[in-house]
Amino acid sequence: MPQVGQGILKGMGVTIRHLFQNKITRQYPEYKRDLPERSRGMLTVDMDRCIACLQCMRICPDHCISIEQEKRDADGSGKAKPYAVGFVIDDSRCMYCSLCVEVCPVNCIYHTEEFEAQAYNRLELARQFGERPVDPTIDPKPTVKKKPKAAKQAPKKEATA
Amino acid sequence: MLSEERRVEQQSALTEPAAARLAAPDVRDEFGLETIDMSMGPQHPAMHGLLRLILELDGETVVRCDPVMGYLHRCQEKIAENRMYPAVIPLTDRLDYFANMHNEHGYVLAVEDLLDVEVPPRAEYIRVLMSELMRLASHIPSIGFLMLELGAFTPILYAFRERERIQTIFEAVTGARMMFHYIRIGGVKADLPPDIPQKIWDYIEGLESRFQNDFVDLIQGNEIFISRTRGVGKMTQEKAVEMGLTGPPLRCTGVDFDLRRDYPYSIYPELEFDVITDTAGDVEASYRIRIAECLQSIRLIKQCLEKMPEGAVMGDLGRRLRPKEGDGFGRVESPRGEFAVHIVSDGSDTPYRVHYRDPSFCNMQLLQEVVPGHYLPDIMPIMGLIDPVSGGWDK
Amino acid sequence: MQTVLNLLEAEPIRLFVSFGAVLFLVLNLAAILTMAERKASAYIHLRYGPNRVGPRGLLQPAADVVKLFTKENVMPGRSDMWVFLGAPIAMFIPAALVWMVIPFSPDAVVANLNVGILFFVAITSIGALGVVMAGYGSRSTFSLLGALRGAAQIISYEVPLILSLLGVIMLTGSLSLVEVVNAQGSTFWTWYFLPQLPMFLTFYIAGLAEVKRVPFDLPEGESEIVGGFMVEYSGMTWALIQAAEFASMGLMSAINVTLFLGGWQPPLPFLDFGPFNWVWFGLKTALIMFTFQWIRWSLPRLRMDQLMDLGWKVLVPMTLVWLFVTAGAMLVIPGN
Amino acid sequence: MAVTLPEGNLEDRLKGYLDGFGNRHGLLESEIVRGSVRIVVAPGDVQAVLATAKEALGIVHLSFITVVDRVGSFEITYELMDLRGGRVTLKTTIEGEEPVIGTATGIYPTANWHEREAYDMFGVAFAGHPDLRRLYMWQDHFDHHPLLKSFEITTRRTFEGLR
Repeated sequence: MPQVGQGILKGMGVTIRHLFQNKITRQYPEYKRDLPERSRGMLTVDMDRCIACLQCMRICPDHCISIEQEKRDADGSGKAKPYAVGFVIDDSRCMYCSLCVEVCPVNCIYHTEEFEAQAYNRLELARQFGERPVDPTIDPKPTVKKKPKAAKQAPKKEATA
Repeated sequence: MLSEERRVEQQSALTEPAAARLAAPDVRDEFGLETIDMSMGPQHPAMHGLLRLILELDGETVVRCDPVMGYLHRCQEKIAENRMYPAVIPLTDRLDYFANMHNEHGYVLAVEDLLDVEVPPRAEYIRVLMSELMRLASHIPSIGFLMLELGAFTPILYAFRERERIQTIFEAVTGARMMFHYIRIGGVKADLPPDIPQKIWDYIEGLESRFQNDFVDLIQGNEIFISRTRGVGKMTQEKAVEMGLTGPPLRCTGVDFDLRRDYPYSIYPELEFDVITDTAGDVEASYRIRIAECLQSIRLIKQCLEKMPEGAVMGDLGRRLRPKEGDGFGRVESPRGEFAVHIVSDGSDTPYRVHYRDPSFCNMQLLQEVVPGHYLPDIMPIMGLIDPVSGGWDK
Repeated sequence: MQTVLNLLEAEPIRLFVSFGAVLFLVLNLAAILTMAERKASAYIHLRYGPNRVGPRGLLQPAADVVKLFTKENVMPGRSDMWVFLGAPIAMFIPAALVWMVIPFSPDAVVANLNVGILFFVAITSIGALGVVMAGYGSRSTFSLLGALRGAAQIISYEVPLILSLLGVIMLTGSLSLVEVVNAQGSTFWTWYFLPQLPMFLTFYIAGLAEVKRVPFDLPEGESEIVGGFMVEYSGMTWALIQAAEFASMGLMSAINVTLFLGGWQPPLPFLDFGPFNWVWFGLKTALIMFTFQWIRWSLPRLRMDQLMDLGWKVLVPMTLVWLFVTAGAMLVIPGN
Repeated sequence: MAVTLPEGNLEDRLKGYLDGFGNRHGLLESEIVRGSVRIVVAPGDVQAVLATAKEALGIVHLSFITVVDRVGSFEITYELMDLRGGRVTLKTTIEGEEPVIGTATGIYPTANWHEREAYDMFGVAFAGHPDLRRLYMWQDHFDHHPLLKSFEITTRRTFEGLR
């Protein structure tokens, strides 16, 4: 019988001790923590370096990057090379997995420390980088899958999931 | 695709017992009293994620419990069929969002099983280090959730304070707080930052005493906690094995099974740790197991930090992954049990079929079996025993 | 000036004015206690709590009231409208009414009934009616279960609550709360919580159960029945239920103080503040209310069967035994 | 009461499993690859082989059931574990667009939800299953089985109505 209540009192001792401890809350909008070096924020593109290789567009699991490409002699070498006239990153779809950053051969797409994206319309979250805007609602061509045994006779079904 | 007539035929023929039960008239006892039907969830505030339980109550006693799932179903397996092998890893993060590292590890092990790639030892150590930190970050809040379900609000906030600190470490290492995308095919994304081992060490040193002060003292001897959990959700070893349980729900009945020891992967054979078992098989036992496993994780993290070799963290891979045809299996001990991945490859750069075996999904079958006969408030501690995660069972 | 005071002394006017004052106090108490609850919980959780409205967040209750007044009062379809809307009133009025007999200081008592304790017991029981009305009127399974639990719990815990009062009544020989306080004397060792310790603990626990606080908040039980009887309420009706809960919590603390902790009496004779002795009453009540909150943020919740076990198998026998002990002691020890 | 788990050398145990299956049933293929027994049987034999595994050989744990749509046929994989290092991969192939196979719930009760999931995602019917309802998808008004290869997903952007 003397043990009854001991555990409860011990637990209440824990809570009363915490009552007088220092608070650990950080008041967010006033106080901003230093982000670590590797922190993955919103993406940005250095269009001067982009060679329009479309690697990032292909690897992106969410198809959030759309690039409009055309052949143009941009550096004056007299040879027409691929050039990204339109480049859109749709932040409403991006999941910050950093695959595009790793795959880029010229390191022109990279993460910033910016992470507070907000808009009243999802279309506003699509950020344009090129000289010509790209429609973010049109899907970039998904990666073509080579199916060895692919035989699609069944009618097309609409995805719901 | 089944034809319409065939589907109807199947459903009527194969689900006869279920249909008969559903069509049965309301049963009244000798006083002419009916049972109450109640739908708990999916927007129930205390439910773990999006789960709906169709309950039949006789007063406060549960007569029937029928879980309905699919409210968070994203068809991850179908999406994975259309992604290249490396691009599936960030999606596995979204499966069991309290054990992201384990999901990545399991998937990566399955791909490496197909590829026969050599993983550098330093990368293996970092993987285990991160997995064990993740286990801490999952077990501590799950203790808090159990207390939240019993009506005590305070432990969950102490638990999330600890999780927050672990997440800060993860952020410095991987760049993200929850969706890490850190463990890669053939190694890990990047080496640890130079100051991180010391930070982890400092954190772990402080954690042991905080663990005793904040959780064990607050919860362990509490009479109300004991009376609410002892004997609740009681199951036998046979039942647990039959229902295919793994992880703490299996170990709390006394079955000595841990994938880290019995199906060794990564560098676990080189490390020392104990597999914790308990014989009671109730909610309190699972709580004790989680507490003890946290201490084992601390032990493993210390060993990893001490033994960590130098060297590269990424194996040699081709630019485009095209594994050979066949089956690849990967299984890891996630905080909830056995997380297994089965990949069927057809030789192209996307998987032909990916199947996830999630511990939350399999352990949840227990609900149908164990809940009937308990009181309504006991459902929540039993959920705390299983500790399912919505992203896990719904894939 | 004197005429005004004399006018206030005149009987019907005094009653109305003092009743208005008490009602004002009760409504404010609800707001203050909401704030105190949030701050206490935040500090236990290592948070700051509300700290945006006013200095250190002290104007938060005002903002809450404005919000609650402007919110739409949503009524579930096919609910029983009069029962649904009457329930908060049926819960609030008893809680506010009993404050009438609480002696704040020797003179500051609205109605010095000679059956004050009986009045308290009778009126608090009506609160169960409000719970049942709320649960029945909402037409929801969760509410109904909450109401059934609430009714069972409140009625069961009336028994140990009343039994634990009997010891005090026997020692005092009076049912008047003013008499009870006067009998306790102005030294803290003569207060009744020492000779009547088991009764005090029983009264405290049963009081917790009566006002539906953790660990006895089964009628609300937010982890299984999501708020129980008040799950369908919103806006001002919800605010009224909350006010009733906090008023009855304050009331239970005040009764605790009056019966066992010496009411307005100072703990030691030289701390007697004369007409300002209500400060002692306020301090003691605040202390008891804080322990209520402290318990709430430390303990999990009991289950229905365990709750009944505690009430009928532990508290009732304990009070009965102590009743006989008290009676025997009164026979043996002369002069009491 | 207590569940006994197998002991002893893993290699010997795997060989024992292989022989145990081979002596009792007609196996289409059988081999030991990377620490696991891999056997292929005809769809009609699956229940018998699973019963052998559970009762005669003491392999207590059914890890998962994977169905693979091979366009025209379905490949079903049962992954069994003895909880002490031994793994058995049991494979079978059902021809046809409307596959039916015997249920494993009588032998391994945990197969209940795995089979419901397979039924939901592929339309594979498990004869004798006690409660074969859809697990994830809607019970009514949804006649598709999403993981079939004939079910195409279109990665259409979800901006309709916003423009």
